[in-house]
Amino acid sequence: MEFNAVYFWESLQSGLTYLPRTMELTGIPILCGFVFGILFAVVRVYKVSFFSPLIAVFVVIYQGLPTVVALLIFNLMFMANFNAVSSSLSLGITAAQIDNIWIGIVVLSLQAICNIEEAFRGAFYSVDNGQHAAALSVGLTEVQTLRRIILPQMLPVALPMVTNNIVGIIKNSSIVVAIGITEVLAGASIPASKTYSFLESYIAAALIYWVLTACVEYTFRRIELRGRKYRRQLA
Amino acid sequence: MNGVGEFFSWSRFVDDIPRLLPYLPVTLGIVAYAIILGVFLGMVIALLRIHGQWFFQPFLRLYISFMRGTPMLVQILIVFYGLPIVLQALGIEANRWDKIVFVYIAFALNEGAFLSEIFRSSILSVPTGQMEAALSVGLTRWQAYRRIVLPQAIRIALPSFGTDFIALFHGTSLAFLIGVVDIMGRAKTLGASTKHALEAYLFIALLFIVASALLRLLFHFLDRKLSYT
Amino acid sequence: MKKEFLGLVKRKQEVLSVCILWTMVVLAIGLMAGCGTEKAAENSSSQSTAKTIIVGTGNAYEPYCYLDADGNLVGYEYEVLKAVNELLPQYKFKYQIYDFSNVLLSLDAGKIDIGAHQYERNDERERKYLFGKESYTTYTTYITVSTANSSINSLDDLQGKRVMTSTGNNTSYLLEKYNASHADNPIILVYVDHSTDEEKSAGLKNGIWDATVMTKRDTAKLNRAFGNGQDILKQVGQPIATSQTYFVFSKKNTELQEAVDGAIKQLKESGRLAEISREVLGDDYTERE
Amino acid sequence: MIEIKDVQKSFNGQSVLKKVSLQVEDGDVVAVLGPSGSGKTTFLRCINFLEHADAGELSIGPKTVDLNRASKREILAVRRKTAFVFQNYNLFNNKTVLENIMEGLVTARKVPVKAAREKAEESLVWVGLKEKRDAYPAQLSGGQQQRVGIARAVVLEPEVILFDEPTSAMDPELVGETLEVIRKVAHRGITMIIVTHEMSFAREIANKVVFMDGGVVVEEGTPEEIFGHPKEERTKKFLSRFINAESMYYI
Repeated sequence: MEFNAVYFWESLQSGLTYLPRTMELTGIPILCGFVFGILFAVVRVYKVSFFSPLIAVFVVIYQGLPTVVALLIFNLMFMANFNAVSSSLSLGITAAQIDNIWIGIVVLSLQAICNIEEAFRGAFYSVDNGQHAAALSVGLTEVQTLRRIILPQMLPVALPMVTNNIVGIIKNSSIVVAIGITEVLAGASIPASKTYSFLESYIAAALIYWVLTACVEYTFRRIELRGRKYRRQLA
Repeated sequence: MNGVGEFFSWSRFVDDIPRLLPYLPVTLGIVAYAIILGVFLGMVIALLRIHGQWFFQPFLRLYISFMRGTPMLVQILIVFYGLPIVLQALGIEANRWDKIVFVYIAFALNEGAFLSEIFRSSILSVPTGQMEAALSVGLTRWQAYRRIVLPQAIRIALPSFGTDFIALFHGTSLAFLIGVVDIMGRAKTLGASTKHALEAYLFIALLFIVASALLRLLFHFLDRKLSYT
Repeated sequence: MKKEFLGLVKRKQEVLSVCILWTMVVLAIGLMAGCGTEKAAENSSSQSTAKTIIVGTGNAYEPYCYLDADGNLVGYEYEVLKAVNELLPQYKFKYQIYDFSNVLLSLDAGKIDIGAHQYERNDERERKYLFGKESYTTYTTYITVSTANSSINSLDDLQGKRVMTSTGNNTSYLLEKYNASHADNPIILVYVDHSTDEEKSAGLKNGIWDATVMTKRDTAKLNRAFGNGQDILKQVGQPIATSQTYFVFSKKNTELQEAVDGAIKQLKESGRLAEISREVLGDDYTERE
Repeated sequence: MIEIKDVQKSFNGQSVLKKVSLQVEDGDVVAVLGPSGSGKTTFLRCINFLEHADAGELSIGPKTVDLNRASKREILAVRRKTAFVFQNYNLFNNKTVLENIMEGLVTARKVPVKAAREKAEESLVWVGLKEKRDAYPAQLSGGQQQRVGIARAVVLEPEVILFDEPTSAMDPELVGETLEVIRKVAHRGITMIIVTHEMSFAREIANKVVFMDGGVVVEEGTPEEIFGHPKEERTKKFLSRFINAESMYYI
């Protein structure tokens, strides 16, 4: 077995054509993660009754679940039950009309929400208690305090963890091959199903992911540095 | 015809448990090898990153970046097929090694990269005064590291190490994709022979959730126990 | 008391570090041993003149190669190879289980000597691997759809429809070839590499996929398992492919291939192969369907 | 006798020490004074190789080492003859008070654990912290931490103890107890070099005072000479500012 550059190039091209799918598989979860993650973090920090413990339990359970297992279970449930549920709710959609990429998106979104919620909650607690009291003392409302004082201070703390989470989501998106969604990894191995040049395919896929995650890390480091500069100027 | 009845039954769930549990040691074995070799490798890399010659640095950074930036699944596959080629060049015939050995190596290499970053940042966060004080009472640099700096660094690294440990534990569930029969692989093969995988997957889900919660508790306990403030 | 305790703590630290050291040593030795076993086995058996042959097969394709309730490798492939090995005392077969997509790759990488996973011949494969000359199963595949589906009756009806298959299998090869000549309205191929039987039947029944391609006996297997006495899947039209399955070897290993072929021939002549098929597969699928 | 000759050190091209020399007789208590940035801390750190000097020589007893080109073994040998008391204490955070004091004895000097523990306990009585023996540094006040730091240095029975502004990181009300312990060390006849801002303390305890400014020794002499009749203009200016501040402090 030796490395074949032609096969590698083919795999790289094939993998790249599926890049939009990987983007879809990571972009939507990251978006959901930010929206609901921050919302849930606020709910937990302010100990909103009923919802707060509910979210806490959900996070512990869902974070305990490996992605593969979640995917396999969700997929099976979807295949077996979606039509029955859909017809009982008379939604008028059948399972066939839904691209199974959505199962991957749902699984990864829930994961992103849990991770980002935890990251932001940790960052919330890192902001000095006095900041909250001081903001209220000058007459800001609770919401104003959160938006104008707490959030700007916690963002720089949360950012490195959020970067890690985003990189994690990008990498995890490759696991959806287990339920037959074609994205970069599966895409890169398509030429290999004919030529049996899987090693070249895997290396090509690794390269695409590597560049993708490196870009994300670079971008966020720039944002982080800018944020820090801004903070120093303030201080 | 109800979908749920067809695909899930409690009796099968109960039947599956004794068939799955004997494969838990395979999963734990991967975790054990990865953690022990990973801690060793991570420590060496962290020390090299801090004290090593400049020409090491780009290679180490590249290695860490690759391990952190590419999916574990791809890394397993690359080690499985790529490592024998590399070793062949060194005159070692690795092709006939057991699959599980490659899984150990893949996870250890990955863990080494992640842990090296955790160790590095925690070593750097031990105040330099600690090293200086140790040198001033006559300890050698190595003694100072071993007795003063590292114990404090380990203490600082503990929470991140806990998170990483749980992630590793979850990561092992990918080994089945190359046909290793760990507990996940067993669930899949059970699915093939009994035609019902859902019950097995659910049991594994439950097992992982409980184990993760216990691990979290354990690290929380350790964190409090080892505190010297 | 306190002094004793402090001493103990000191000693404990030392004990701990010694323990860690030894664990590492033991693990390292274990790892080496793990790597070495295959070789060692090879050496010792070569002394008793039996050469170790590594067979790569699957673990989740019932009834051909799968793990039974106790986790042992069983199935048709295994039974046939066992019978073959009995006729070839110069070899000692050992089994490694892989995911289907990794079997041929492992043969390519030199990790195994024989690939056994119901392999059919095709041009691409023959370019890269050495196929046995004696088949040991017939493998006639049909388009398989949900019993509720009446619109699909032939290969051409599949145009624009979603067909479930997996990477690297012969069905994919044939359908890709079909698509190459019908580029205007190709069959949509959905590659699912790690699907379980549950997924297959649920996916077809609920219309996630419009069709797949499999043998009659596989269809019957799914109907038995999930149909509650009724058929949920049916097969339509002419066979997509009527072929045989062979063991696969690496290109240079003609000696092993000839030996195995000879043994299969003997098994066929003695009627033993048909017997195994009836025992494991439920009928004689060795010559025709 | 300890002799330090022509120590030079620069950071990023900026010269911090320009040929600083010092002679210390056995039993001497040397106070090093000077404005911040005068290089006195760097000088002290160079003696213990905590800072790598660009040039200079150090003799402790008959043995002389090059401060720039000392081998690892020579550095270790020097460190084992000296002890250092830090401005910010630097107690080992992961070790109890007793373990802090025992560390150098057991690990560096290879004193048997039992003997080391006895010595450490003795020194704890001596600095008045017997009841804190199993506490961790984080549980102590600054003054208490520094007293442990001093005990840690004293038990090693070094040829010289180097004090780097031992009280400057402390709350004012804790300074007294710490100086009291240093005074006790001095009365034992141990050779000491103290970098400090406590003028009246320096005057009381030292038998030799060195005034440094701008990386050079401006003036040295007995406390009477330096505090009573300083010759150099820079010394006078510095002292007058401090004496005023200190006397005000005592009002």
